Amino acid sequence: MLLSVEDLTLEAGGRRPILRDVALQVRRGEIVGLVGESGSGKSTIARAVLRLLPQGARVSGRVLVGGEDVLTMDDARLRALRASDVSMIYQDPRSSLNPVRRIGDFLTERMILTLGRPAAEARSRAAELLAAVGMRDPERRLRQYPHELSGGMLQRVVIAAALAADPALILADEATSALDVTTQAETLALLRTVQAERGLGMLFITHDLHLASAFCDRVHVLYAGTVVESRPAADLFADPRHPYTAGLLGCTPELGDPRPLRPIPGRPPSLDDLLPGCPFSPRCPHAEAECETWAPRPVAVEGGVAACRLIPVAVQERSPV
Amino acid sequence: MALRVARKLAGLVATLLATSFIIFGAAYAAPGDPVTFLAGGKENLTPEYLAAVRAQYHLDDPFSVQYGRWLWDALNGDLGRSFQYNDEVLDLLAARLPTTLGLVAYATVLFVVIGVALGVLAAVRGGRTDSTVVAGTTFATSVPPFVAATALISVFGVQLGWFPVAGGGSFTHLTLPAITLALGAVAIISRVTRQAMVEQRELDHVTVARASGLAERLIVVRHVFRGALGPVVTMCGLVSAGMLAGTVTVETVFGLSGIGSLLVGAINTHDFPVTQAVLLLMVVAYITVTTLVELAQPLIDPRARIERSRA
Amino acid sequence: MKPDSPVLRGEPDVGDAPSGPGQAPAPPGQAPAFPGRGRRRIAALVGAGPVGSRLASVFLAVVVLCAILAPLAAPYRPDAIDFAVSLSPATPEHLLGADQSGRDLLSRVMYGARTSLIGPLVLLAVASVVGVAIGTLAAWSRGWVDAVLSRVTDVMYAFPGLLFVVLVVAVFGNGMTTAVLALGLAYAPTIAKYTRSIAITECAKPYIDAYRVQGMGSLAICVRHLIPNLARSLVGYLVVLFGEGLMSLATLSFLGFGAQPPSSDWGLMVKEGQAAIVQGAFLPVLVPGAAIALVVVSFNVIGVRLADRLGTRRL
Amino acid sequence: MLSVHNLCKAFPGTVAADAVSFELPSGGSLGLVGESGSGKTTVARMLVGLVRPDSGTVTVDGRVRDPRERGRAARLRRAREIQMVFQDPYVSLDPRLTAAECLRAVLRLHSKDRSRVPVLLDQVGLGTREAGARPHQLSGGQRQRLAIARALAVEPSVLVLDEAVAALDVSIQAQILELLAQVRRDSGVALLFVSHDLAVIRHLCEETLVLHRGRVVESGPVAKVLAEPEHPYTRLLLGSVPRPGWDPAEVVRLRREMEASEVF
Repeated sequence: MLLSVEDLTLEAGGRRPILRDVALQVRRGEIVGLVGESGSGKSTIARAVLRLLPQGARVSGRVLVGGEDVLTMDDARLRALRASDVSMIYQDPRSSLNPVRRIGDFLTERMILTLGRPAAEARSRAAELLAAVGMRDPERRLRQYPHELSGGMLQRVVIAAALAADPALILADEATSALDVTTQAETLALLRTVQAERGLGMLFITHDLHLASAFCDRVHVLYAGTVVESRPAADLFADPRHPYTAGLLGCTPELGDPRPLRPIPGRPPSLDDLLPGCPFSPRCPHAEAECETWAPRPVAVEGGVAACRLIPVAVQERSPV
Repeated sequence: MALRVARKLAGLVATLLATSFIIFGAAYAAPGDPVTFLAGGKENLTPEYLAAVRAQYHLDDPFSVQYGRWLWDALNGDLGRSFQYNDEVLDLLAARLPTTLGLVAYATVLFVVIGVALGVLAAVRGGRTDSTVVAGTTFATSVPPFVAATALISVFGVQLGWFPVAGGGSFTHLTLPAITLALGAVAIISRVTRQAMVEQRELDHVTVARASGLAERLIVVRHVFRGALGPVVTMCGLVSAGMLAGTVTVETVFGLSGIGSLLVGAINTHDFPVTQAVLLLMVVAYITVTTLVELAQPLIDPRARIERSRA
Repeated sequence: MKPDSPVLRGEPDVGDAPSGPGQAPAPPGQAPAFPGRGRRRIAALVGAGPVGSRLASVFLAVVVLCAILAPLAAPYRPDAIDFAVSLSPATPEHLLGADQSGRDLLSRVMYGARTSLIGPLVLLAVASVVGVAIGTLAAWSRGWVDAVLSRVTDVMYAFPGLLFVVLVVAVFGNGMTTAVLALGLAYAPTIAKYTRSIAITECAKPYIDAYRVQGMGSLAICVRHLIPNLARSLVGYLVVLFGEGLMSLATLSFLGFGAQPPSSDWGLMVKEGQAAIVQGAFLPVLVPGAAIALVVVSFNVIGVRLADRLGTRRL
Repeated sequence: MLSVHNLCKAFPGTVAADAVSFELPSGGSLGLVGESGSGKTTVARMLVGLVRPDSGTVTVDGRVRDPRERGRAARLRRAREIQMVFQDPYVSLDPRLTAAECLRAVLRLHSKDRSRVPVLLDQVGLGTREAGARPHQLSGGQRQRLAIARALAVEPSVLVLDEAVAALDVSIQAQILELLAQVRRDSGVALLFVSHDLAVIRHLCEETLVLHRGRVVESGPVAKVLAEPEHPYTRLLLGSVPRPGWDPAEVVRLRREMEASEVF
């Protein structure tokens, strides 16, 4: 198992935890999607994998990368992990690069300064990487500044940098959301190519359920810091089991014949909304009184788990306490 | 690039012309006849004597002619004669400039080194160090130079006797004035440095660098401080440019004979040629320094290169 | 004391803060706070924290009261000469001592608060009316109006610090009125520049566009909506400028260009007290000097606090 | 009836609109699709008069909109012709005004009955609790509702929505889309919906217009354009929308196809 997040709970000031008992796994060669609306905590999970935690955060649970717990390792090991095992790709490529440094500096910085490679070798490797992500004239690109490149180009540079240290795991945090649709598709094609060629594990974070189900092998749906459903992408899309997943699909417009949208009432909960029971119960069309006190826990469904009290299997399995 | 510099220079010349016009026009518009000052308040001034003085100083010409002549002479290095000292203004300036320049240079070194160091320290260390620096600089900006100067004189000059109280020329003579001059500047620079670094630290690309395993020390040097360099250099330039005007107070308090004290004296004795010359000199110096700083910006921030050429 | 691990410091992410479609910016009021309780305690003591600014407000209130009530509360007339107590140290009769002429320093400082506070007030009133008008006009019209106004402000800027005032004083003669008005004009470009920069940011926000789309006239948008929305930032800035203005006026008086004897303006008091230092008497300088410094510190502390609260930046 | 004829606008270095023409019947709905740099926002801003076109005309109900026509009456009349809802509800509302004050200001400006405030709020699904709230106390969806109410207060003939749901969460986006459809049914206002999202346009609009680098490359009924796209760019755009079994590599091929077609 490449990445294994176990019972990750993270609190930082708000009335409810940012993450509650999150569990997810990423295997080698697998793309795992993480879908949620704003405030669901999806970016926090990715950052937790690199131990980039919000200030004053209280964390429990484990985040294992290659079997080692990121949350407890010493600083030197953590730096080594960040430098060579895990790479992150962020939403906005323009703010990911230092505007006053050249593309070449950005690409070689990690190789020279943290991995200790000779400068010349790092530079030729950087050029190779740029060529690998489909950029023409890499030598010239190395000398350019970020503002001289378009957003799509920059995201390619960021992907090249992510590959610089031959990582095993890539965290893509809304990596294509800031791009135009056509650029997004091309960037995704590139991501999938490099992922498949190198057998990388990838945690793909997005707010777009359609995108996740089209691009990922498995998808976790996150709501208010809780994983509400976790299934293979195709299953999730064809037959959502959690009311929130169904709601998301029901309210997303599609290209085909227009069907009436069924908006989810209310709004995504903020960190100050106290949610003692199932977090989705206030917006759930099927909610019953008991849902408001039922602490969500994963219930086995076809191909994965869903955290809903009303799933029939769950009702049967529940022990009469 | 060349076009940018040319345009910049044109703007510079325009600003200089405008300021020289104000400086000259102000003296011209001053109430009272300069002749009475020129004549030194003598009794029983004969009309012939007044006419002679007028002719000598070309006071009967129209304003534009007077301004044109003054400007032309100034460009040729002739700043006129002082009413008060009856010397060439240029000689007066030449004699006093070294003191002032020494003072400004001394103070600049002090405030750049100490100010940047304090700012970096506050931003990097945080906690107690930070709050101490912030509190100290808040206080330092609140003490007017003449009060600070008086305090320094009474403590280090009179009480401890470490430094000479008045007079000028030597390095030790300049120490207390330079400290006074640098005090407020240190506060400004350290604040700007701290603020810029704190802002840079919040930027995404710093997190990206951190997430790529770069050591914290390298992040501070390569990203945080490098990013903060632009505002810091700009501010250092502006402050040191403004410092020439600050010498007016400091030189007066410490009794240094530089161009600042020359200006105060000239104003109090209605010595217009000297007033005009010193003001012009200060404005020229200010504009030159600020322009240099602005031209240096693209070297620090590559984005400025295209933004400027578009503008 | 071990500082917070750098890794854990300064991550602004609460929830999924930085994202595009479907994501909301963090609500205002969640300014990134600095970690460390020690820092906050010290900051509170020395001035950056709320306790400091409260202390500063109380102090300023006392100073203003002193200025208003000076004729009732001051133990002596400010110009009552008594050579018998020349350079007296602090005594029960003269709580803060007396100057060379034996004038009571406490009384002089209390009376001096009047000129020293009203001066900057008038100055700022002049400067902010001119500056805000010019700055808003430049930001609103852009184009050649902006270019011309910016050039004019640049020229004014080229007279650094006090030079413009010095020039005006050189022309129109010494005196508090001249100094205040001249300094007011000298500050106008600074305020104009600041107003312009924040007004440009504000004008770029679509709610201003929305008013235009609704058919509202430019003047109405500027006066009724744009400037009120700038007010918060401007006030914080003006509070700090008040301190600076007070210092500049005191400096002018000190140089002999501002208030003239027998005024008990604080700057003038320092000038007159200077000679006493050589005789070993510090009170004539210390009292007005400290008064200036404390008042200015108070304004700065409040200004910094306001700026922190409103999230505005100084230029 | 909105009629746009030959709108052109060039900015230094780019052409934002190149002879853009279209018509929107009263009570109709038109979707303007394009990516960043396609000029769709510029077109929207030219319609409401925030950007002055280099050439071309905008006509509403037979009357040409002339931004040079000054004076209060002309301004207000233009406002009643076309209103606009902006992309980001976090900055498109005056932070100083409560929801009710915001609407009252518009009604006063247009000398309309101020007692309509609760009606307008109700129309967009806001209650009395929200009426007294300032923008920062409202959620993103509520702000966008208020922005819509503000535009409707003027009772315009045409409502331009510039990426009006792009900044919202998916579940909120659906609510706003439903609201817009309902508003159109109830008030008969024509909608011009500017978006990068084909699916949203498919849902809300009858007609569509595809913009690419300032040019209209394709137009027609939404269902037809999406089902049988003729221009290679429309095909590329359609191919880029993620769906089950989608292969992003296909998009690269479509892009090449489009670039090839552009050569000729």
